[in-house]
Amino acid sequence: MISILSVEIPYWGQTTFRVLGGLAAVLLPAGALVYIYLFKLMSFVQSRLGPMEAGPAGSLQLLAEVGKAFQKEDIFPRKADKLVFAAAPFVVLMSTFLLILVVPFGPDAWFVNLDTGIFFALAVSSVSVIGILMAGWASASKYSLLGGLRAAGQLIAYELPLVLAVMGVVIQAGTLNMQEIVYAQAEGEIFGISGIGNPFIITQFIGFAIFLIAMQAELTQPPFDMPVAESELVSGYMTEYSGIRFLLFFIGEFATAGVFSMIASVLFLGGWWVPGLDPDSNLFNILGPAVLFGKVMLVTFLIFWFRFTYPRFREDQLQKLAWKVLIPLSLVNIVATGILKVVF
Amino acid sequence: MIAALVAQAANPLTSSEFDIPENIAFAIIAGLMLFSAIKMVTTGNVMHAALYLVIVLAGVSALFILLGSDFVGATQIMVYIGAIIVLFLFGIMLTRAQMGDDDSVESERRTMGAIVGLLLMVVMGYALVDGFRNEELVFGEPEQVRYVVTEVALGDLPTPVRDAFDRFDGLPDSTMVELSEAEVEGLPIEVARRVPGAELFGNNKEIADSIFSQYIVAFEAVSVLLLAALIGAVVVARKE
Amino acid sequence: MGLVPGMIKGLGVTAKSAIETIFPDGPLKPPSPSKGAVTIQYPHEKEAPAPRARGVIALQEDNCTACMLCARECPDWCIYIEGHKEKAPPRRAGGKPRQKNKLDRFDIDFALCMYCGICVEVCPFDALFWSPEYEFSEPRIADLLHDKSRLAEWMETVPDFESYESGSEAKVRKVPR
Amino acid sequence: MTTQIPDLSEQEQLRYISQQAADARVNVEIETEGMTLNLGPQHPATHGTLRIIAKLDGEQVVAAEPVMGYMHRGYEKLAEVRTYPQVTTLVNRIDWVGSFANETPFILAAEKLMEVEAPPRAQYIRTILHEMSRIANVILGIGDMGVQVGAVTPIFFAFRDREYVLNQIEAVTGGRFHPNFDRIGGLKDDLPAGWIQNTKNAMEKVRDFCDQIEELMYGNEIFQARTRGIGIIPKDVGLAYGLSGVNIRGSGVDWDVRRDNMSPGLVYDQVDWKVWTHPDGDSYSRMWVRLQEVREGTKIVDQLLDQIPSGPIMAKVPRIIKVPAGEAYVETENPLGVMGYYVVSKGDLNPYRVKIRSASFNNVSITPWLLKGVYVPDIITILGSLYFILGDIDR
Repeated sequence: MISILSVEIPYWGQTTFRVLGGLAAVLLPAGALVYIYLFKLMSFVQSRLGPMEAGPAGSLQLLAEVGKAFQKEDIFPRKADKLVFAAAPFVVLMSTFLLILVVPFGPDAWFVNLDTGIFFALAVSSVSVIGILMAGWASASKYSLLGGLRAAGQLIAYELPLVLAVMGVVIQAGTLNMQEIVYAQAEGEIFGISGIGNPFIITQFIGFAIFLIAMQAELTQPPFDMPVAESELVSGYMTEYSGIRFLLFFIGEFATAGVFSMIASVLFLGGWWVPGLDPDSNLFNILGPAVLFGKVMLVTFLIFWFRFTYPRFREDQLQKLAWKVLIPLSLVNIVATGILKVVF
Repeated sequence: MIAALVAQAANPLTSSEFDIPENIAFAIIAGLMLFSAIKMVTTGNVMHAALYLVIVLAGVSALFILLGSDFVGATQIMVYIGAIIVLFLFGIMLTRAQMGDDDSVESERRTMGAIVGLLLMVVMGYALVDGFRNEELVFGEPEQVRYVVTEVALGDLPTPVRDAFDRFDGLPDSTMVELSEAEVEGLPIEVARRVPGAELFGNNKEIADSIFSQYIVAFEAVSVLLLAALIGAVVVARKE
Repeated sequence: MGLVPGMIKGLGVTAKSAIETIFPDGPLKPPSPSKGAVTIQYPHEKEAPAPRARGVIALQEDNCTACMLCARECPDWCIYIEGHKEKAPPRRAGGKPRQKNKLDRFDIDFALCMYCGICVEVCPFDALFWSPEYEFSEPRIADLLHDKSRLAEWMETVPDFESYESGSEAKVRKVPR
Repeated sequence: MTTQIPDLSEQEQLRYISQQAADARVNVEIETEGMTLNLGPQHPATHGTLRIIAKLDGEQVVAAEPVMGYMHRGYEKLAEVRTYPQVTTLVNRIDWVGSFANETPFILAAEKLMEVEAPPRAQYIRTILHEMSRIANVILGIGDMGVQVGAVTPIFFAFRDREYVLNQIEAVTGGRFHPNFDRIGGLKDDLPAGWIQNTKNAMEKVRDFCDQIEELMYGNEIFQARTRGIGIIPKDVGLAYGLSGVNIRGSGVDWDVRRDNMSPGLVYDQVDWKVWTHPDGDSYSRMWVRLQEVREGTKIVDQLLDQIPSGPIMAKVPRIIKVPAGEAYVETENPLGVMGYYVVSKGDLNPYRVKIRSASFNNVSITPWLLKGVYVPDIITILGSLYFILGDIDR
């Protein structure tokens, strides 16, 4: 029984708190990075200001967009498979909400502390493929179908480097538990130098790079945005969606970016912990989420920087990159990590 | 001295209370699974059938997690939903992605299917009954409690624990042993660091140990079989 | 040329562009993206088009003699002119009363207009001018038909003719006001 | 700054082509279901209302057919019922991003029939504006190629820097897109004060853009992977389909109407410039030649601005223009390729018949040959690298 300020909370209360917390943990970072990066930074790169009218410096633009999407007609194509078509965005979003479950925000701040945390996260991240395939098939549109197929092929291909990149961290930390991984980084030491801990980005830099690239592909962000390529497939599997369902896809895309960045931060950047502070101190239950958010913004900055700099790959080039470069590289990384782990 | 002896972990089935939320969850999941399973075999649309299968498999995974074995649950999602069903859907979309019902799905061998299903149920039911023959589901105080013992120096252990280790002959230095309440009495329980959540779930080490010790031959045999299947698929697909 | 250089350079280009937009005065000064951006926040500030810009056609009614040249030369016939003759008082005392073409109707349908400027060019009496004013959109397409009073209003916004670049032999004309 | 890239040898070109054929054969064996994909008439990659019917096998194109005419506006016929001065206002809507260049060949054809020649100052300004519309047009094409391969930023850079050029065109002609500035026998008006210096500044901005885009886009390995060795047009095939402009120069044909067949009335022979070619014939080489042409264009403009002679801008022509009976064909090197007007006059106020040879129509007609065997994403990059304007196809 969990208690907050020595008040016992019944089961349904806990559940409500967790659901609300999950919503906040998914949507707030998503909104923040859509505004800061997609709206503003991208505009600055392109010598313009971006949204300026809604709220101070356009900061309420996203709310306005949500309001707009709610007003719009929810269009179903005539030949669409209604039920599947309607359910697809929710399946995609569901995978995001399942992902947030295992992310730790502080020593005692977490939703569920699974022993197999990172394994669970990688497993549920593949659920979104189902949603995308559903959307692609149910839309009864060739562009959607092609987009769905491409998405599925891409997500399957990049699941592997993603998992293999994580393996290095798991070997080094000796656990699958996300919380334990944070502790392993906080209490670890690099080549005998202790005190500052060991964020795994230092020892697992190749793993981090591979994870970042695979993550970019999992999120279908440029240069891996073939499934939604708007110049050829006209948004791919999202082509036929409008209004609130399109918004769900849109939110899902950036919420997943946020949550994946959280996982990347936990795995490679030390999660909620800051070097030099005692990881067991109660301070981190308050400070932790903010620290994690800061690290998430760092990782997503990279994602978005790539997004507005690079053109996209062709589907076969993308597969080649996964199978011929990333997977061998990550296998080498695993072997090297294993050897080093045994030696030291 | 025992470096760390980590906290109590209760198997949900043997936990002290009759857990109401858990039972409600089980009922919902089981109902959904039954419904989807029936729909899966009766629907005329291949795509829908595959999607109903997703619900069934997700339900299985949810049940595993409900039972506290999150590793198997996650594996279920990763392997079945993340890979196999995706390949199903992939294949369906590549070959026969038409909308609406498909008559060719309606099979005349339904009775045969039903018989096979029934047979399967009988066999599995028998195996289940046989496996747990005389065991009863215990509510209330359990006799055996699971403890997770880590970083144990065997010499420092008190006798009952060492006995327990002997039962599992030559286990590695970090494992899980089952001790009775009486055996635990005299143990110096020292929790080095609280591992949150360990009290709910905590058996992937057990699975890993059993895979790589007890079932290593079977495990490797299955891997070789899969490799053979993979090569076979490549050979069949390439006609040249 | 490995895999890295070209892609890293690209990142540099975008980063530099963003920094130039956020810090137009240099990286140590306070950021002011609204200065660094090339765009203009339109309803709040207006861009001034070139004086020659063809925004809307203004009519100097006194100069018009309803000669119909503009209406005839218009490639899509969007100018409607009606006029009648009337006697004007003589220029000198005791002279014969002059005959003058009085303009009844001078409409330009800006929904049809191609903004080619032929009417302005062919007008022999300096009655039509281009104004760079561009804010005359209407919710109803019929309201884009500007009658002669509306066209005359635009006269205020007509800028003076620019002087020419050196080496030109063209004479700078004057806008009658 | 110019990146020199190693050329593909002829052998490699051939290998690419035979590879495509082999790929197509292999896929037939596996027997996946064919699919017809309609790219367009409303599609982001077709710059308007071009429709491409692509028969697909998986993601590979088995056959592609462009369907034109969704935006036909009948300018050839309209021109027959318009007087000569009115025609210029119509024709600059053909290739709407490089509009001044559309007027030039028509006016030159009319001048040829009337046997008048514009004064030198008018000729210089005409050439400058012609070259500036090329720059404005091609910049957009380069940025648009960025969109086609999925990069979001180049198009914004292109729009940003094209604006400087358009502002200068507007300052002298009054119209950003539809200048209607060329007149038979000269120009409508002279340059406003300060224009020369402002234009030089704009050209500097364009050169900066070229450097920027070269680093951002051309140097990017993904861009090169998407365009190099893709959509190769061999020399003879390109010539057989009547390709012109950059598209044929990108295949190594050293042919530029500005240099080889310059019609009187333009002064390209007064400046020092170079015709860029590239032997590869793939998408990348076409885009590369485009970029070099923009650079070369800024050089031409700069030189011409320094050389503008003083004098009148209008030759002596009657107030009401009647073109004597006869036929004339004039072609110029327009941003998209060779554009020619065949004007038949019966001595009236109107031309009796105008035949417009627009570059994009021929450039697009190679697509059935070119798109065979490529992947769906390559359709887009190939179309982007051919760079056509729909108005230039459906006149």
